[in-house]
Amino acid sequence: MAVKRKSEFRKIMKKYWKNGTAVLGTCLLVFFIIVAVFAPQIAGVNEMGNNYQIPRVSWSSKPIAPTSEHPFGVIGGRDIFYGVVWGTRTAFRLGLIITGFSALIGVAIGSISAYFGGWVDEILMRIVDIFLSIPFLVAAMVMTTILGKGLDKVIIALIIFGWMSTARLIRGNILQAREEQYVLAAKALGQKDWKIIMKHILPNTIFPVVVQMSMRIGSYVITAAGLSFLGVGAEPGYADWGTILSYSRNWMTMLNESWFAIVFPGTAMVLFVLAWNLVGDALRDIFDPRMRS
Amino acid sequence: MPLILIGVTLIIFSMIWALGPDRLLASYIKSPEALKTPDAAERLIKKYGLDEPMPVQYLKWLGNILQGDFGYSMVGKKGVLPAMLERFPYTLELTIYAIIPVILVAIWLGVVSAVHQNKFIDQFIRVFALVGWSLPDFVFGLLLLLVFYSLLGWFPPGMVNTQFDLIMRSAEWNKITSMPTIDALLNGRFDIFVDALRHLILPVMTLAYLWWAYLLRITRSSMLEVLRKDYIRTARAKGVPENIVIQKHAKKNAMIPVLTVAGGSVIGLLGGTVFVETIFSRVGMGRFLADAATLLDYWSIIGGALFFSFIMIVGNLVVDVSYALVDPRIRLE
Amino acid sequence: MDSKNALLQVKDLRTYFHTEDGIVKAVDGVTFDVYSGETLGIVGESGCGKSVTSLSVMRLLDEKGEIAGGKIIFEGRDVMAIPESQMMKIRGNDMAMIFQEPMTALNPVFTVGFQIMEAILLHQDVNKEQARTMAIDMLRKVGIPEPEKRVDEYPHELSGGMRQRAMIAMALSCNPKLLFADEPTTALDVTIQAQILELMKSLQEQYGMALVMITHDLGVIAEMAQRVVVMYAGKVVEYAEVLTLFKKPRHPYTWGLMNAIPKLDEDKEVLYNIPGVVPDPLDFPDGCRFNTRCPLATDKCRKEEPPLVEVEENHTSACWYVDKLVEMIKVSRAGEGA
Amino acid sequence: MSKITDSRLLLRADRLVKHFPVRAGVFRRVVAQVKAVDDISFDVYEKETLGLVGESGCGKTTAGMSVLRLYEPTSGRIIMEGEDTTYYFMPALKAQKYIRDIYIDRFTELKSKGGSAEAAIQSFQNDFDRKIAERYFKEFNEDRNAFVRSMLSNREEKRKAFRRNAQIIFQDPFSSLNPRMRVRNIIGEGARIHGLATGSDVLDKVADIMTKVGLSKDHMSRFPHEFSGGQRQRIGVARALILNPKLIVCDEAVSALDVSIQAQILNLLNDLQKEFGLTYLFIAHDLGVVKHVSRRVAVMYLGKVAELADKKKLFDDPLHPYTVSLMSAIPEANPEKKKQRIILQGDVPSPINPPSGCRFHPRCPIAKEICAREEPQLQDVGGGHFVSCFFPGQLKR
Repeated sequence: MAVKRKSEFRKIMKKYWKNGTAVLGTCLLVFFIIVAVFAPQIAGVNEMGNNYQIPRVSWSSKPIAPTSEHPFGVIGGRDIFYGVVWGTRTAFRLGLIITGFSALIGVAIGSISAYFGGWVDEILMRIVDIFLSIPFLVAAMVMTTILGKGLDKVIIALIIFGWMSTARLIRGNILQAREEQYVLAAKALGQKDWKIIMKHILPNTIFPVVVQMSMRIGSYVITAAGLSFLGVGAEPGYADWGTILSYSRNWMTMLNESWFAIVFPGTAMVLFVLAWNLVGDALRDIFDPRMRS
Repeated sequence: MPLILIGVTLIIFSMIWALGPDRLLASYIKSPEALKTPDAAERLIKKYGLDEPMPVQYLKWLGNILQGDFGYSMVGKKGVLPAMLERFPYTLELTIYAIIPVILVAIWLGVVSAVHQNKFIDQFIRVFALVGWSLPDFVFGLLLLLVFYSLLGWFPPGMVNTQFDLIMRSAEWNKITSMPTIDALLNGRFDIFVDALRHLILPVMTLAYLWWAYLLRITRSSMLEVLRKDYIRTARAKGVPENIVIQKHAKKNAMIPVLTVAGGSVIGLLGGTVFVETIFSRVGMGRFLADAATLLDYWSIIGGALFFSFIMIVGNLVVDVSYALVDPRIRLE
Repeated sequence: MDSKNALLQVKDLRTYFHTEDGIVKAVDGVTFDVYSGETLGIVGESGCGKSVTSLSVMRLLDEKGEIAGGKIIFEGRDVMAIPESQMMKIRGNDMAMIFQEPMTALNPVFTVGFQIMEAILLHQDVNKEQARTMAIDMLRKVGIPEPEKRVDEYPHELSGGMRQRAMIAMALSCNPKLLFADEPTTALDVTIQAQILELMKSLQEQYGMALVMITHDLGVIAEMAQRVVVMYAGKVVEYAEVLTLFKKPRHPYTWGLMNAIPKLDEDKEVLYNIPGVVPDPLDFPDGCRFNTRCPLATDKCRKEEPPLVEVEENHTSACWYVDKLVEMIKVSRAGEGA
Repeated sequence: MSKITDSRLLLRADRLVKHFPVRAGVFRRVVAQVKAVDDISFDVYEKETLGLVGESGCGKTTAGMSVLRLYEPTSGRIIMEGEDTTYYFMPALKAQKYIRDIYIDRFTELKSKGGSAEAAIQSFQNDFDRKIAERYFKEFNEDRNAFVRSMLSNREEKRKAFRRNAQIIFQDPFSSLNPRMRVRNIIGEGARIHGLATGSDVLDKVADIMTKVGLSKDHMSRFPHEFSGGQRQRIGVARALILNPKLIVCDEAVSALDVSIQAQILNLLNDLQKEFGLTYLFIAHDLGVVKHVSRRVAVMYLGKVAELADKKKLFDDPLHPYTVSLMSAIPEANPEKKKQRIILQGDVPSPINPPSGCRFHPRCPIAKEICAREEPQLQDVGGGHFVSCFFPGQLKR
């Protein structure tokens, strides 16, 4: 019945742009990219050296409500506006590095598991089960507590405990794709095993991973910020949304005096995560064959 | 399952081991009883096998764990295990109060959303859920605290009022379950029960919000898939009213993936108590972990990790069993 | 036959689906009658609208589908005017349906017995125990061994053939006047198909319901039906009694279809094949919808749509060149005989 | 095995067995075996079509897949053009063991029984085994290692040659083509693998093949979903055909298609067979289709061959009660001929636990006590008409 219709790509794009939430997500994402790229122009630089260190503007730790000079206010002597703007870069860095590496590890382990099968598969999948049995946040907390403070430690901890779901996903997809007739046909043609994987299996299994990745960027940024909030993440004064939020822990009983230290970085974080989730959601609808007519 | 337990302890131990013998020794020495004796260092090195290869150390450590010796907790100022057991009921109480409304509301909304796919109500619920899913729990908690305590003064943080707290610490207070709301009822103090509930509202809302956003999404997509199935058409063809088609024929099938996917993840979200208890100054396992992390109290945090992992493993087992109860195709095996 | 006595009259039915790519006119002007106790066959290839026709009559279309025109009259009542609450009482009670895939048509989380009892409890004034007895009875009637045991089993514990029997038991549990069977044996093996067809025949004799047999298999049609509707691209192209249809097909599509099947009792080197493919339902050709594949097509066929006209008593066909076709059939049969 | 000698033997499946393990429990232990194909033998001659027919679960597809080594057979031999290809796709150690078990050990035993190498060679009835025995005794003077080495040499080339010669067409025109590849790559992939053409020559070859199977070569840059079911099946045919294979296994190649399209593809397969001298192993459940395309037909039931004969003999005079009932069960497109059917009772039993004796006996209308006890062998009842039944021809239509 499928006679020639519009090209698949154009159809997908049309569908994408017709989806209001997808457009909203894309716009938000573009906004954050602009903020990240032009951070020096928007918030200035730290003349003392490291740009990711929020410059001190006051030696008193008392919160200062927003003024024209410090539009988002000051907490712990640090300018929140500077922190939020430069924190965008930190968020992208965290999200992309963690997602990228954990997906890489996940794809590698999942593929090995599915390809070799047998006891290799059995052992790898048990390892996945074991890693999944430690709650993600708790595992990351233990890891960062032991490794010590610093953003790099957070990244390592989240990668170590973040690859499992990708591994499971890709393994399942490969096992499913391996039974497809076009894979058997390629085998019958005499195609080499690794070429079958590269040409026939991975192109048909990688999209769910892409969708999953885009959805996970948000949750990694949240977790990293959470660790900073608990004081086991980035160092104090680092341009990171979670770090700014963690200053409020000292003012917990009078948040009305430090509301700006929650509202501004919090809003940035919500919008950032929302952007990725919206995009991921739209991508999933598009790639999910069941959603197509 | 024993395999997984062993694996978990191995992973956690290898993290401890990464500390190196010096820092390990230093951390052991912090326990007050260790400090009483002069040859503490040698004794500890022997006890934990710090001068021996990793497998031996692991076995010694595991042996201690199995005997209930999780080390000394600086946060709890006592052994790690008793400190945790003392705090666990508070977390359990919070979780139970959060989980019941979550499951009911999330499944109900998920079904509504799926049945009215792409209608206004569906779009509304979806956006609501998506925002919920994007809202970090600690940000949401801080905002709630800001609005309902700092600005409006309605719901204070903590467990109970100071005066009630004193009563609860006193000798005549009967500690039966250690869960304030239940103990209050058992002690016949309705006023304390109400007060404890008042303190629970914000934490429960915070914990619940994230959960139900997640559950709702899974329910919705599972329901959408089921509604396309042939047997739904069969049910309609034999004249089953639409609401029974949805509530009975579709929902029971849709719950199968909800159980497997969501069951495990909800247990995983237990981690959320770390933030909730920290923000609302509640005593509990989550707060225990957070404080331990701040104080670099290794033994407390490792004990906490083991504790949470154990709960997660048991929880997954429960999910597997209930899965078989719902799906007759599994029961057969 | 007088269509006023018909149990079901379908007149110029049009069912459209509103998809993202445009309007799919799945059923576009379909007319037929079903009389009590008879079997009407609806035959055609995939996408011709035969299943949508039955779903339209039962009013079971999904939200994208819409009955855009025509009339459905069941027992003298206009089906489209019946409110949904009333329709529910008709479905399963007066009209029932069985589907192609016995694997997916039964709900996996309920026992077979529960699913049959549900239909009985909905439409008959009996209590649960009576319903259970009736369900067991029904299972016995459809030839399921040990019905007392099977009634408490789940669908996955039954074989494909047994599941289809259970479906039939469910459909017939309320003694409907009209039963739609949508490709009921397509997913089954030949020997099981023979069992099911035999069962349906004997049950029809026993219960006297009218049966609408929807299939792509001319063999099943020849076996089961008394009268046949041939559909192509959402339209009825020929409508006749079964013997007449097979002996004297009067539409080039029917004739092509009959010659395209390899038969057990003849040996042909080359099969007749209808060239080309079924047209895109979003973009049906003007005029006769078969003109793109018809050996007799002329400009007239490409411009004007042929009406369904009576070529002899109780035999209608929608073709401009019935006489040419008759000539062609004569020549080709003579060729085969030589 | 067969007495048809007018054309050369192309493929012999010799006592082919394929069992699938059923695993369960924590340690994925094998708890049962699905005996999908359980000791079947058949020959396929050059330029003929052998039909393999049976109901679902009878093992016909597994047999086809095992012949092509898309499934590794559990045991048995697959001989193609006079070469034992069985060990081509085995891991090296397994292949060595295979050669030792199947050839060297057997030869040694025959020699000690017959007294001399010559006697051992002569004890073989078929040319094929005799030829290998001669090589072993004469060329290699019973040097085991040299013999194994020689057999195992050039396995990569042997594998490639086998893949080129034996191709497959699948049932499902939707899942048999990679949705993310253009048609020119789908069809051209084989030519590239086997170096039949390079660079732009591949496209010329693809265009040529596409025309031959009735596709427009202008469509070679399209993706599979832009074609109809019948056209996609033509793409599948072209993918196999570009290698110029000798044998094509057609696995339910027309079952998923509408009647009118099915006729188109059947005619195409027929034309191509004549033009390229192809040999088909045609697997289908539809007796009418199988009868139309085949020269000889094998009827399978529950992992066994029930009957195998020339098409005319099989359809005019079926001897196995299963064949008779199968033919009787098919509804014919002729309302005047309402025949009395033989309706088999019950379902096909599970291949995990097949019935004892004759596997058909629980459903057989003429089963006797011996049928449950003993397993009938596939025997020639005359003129290459094989049947495995104790009472052949006793069930009449």
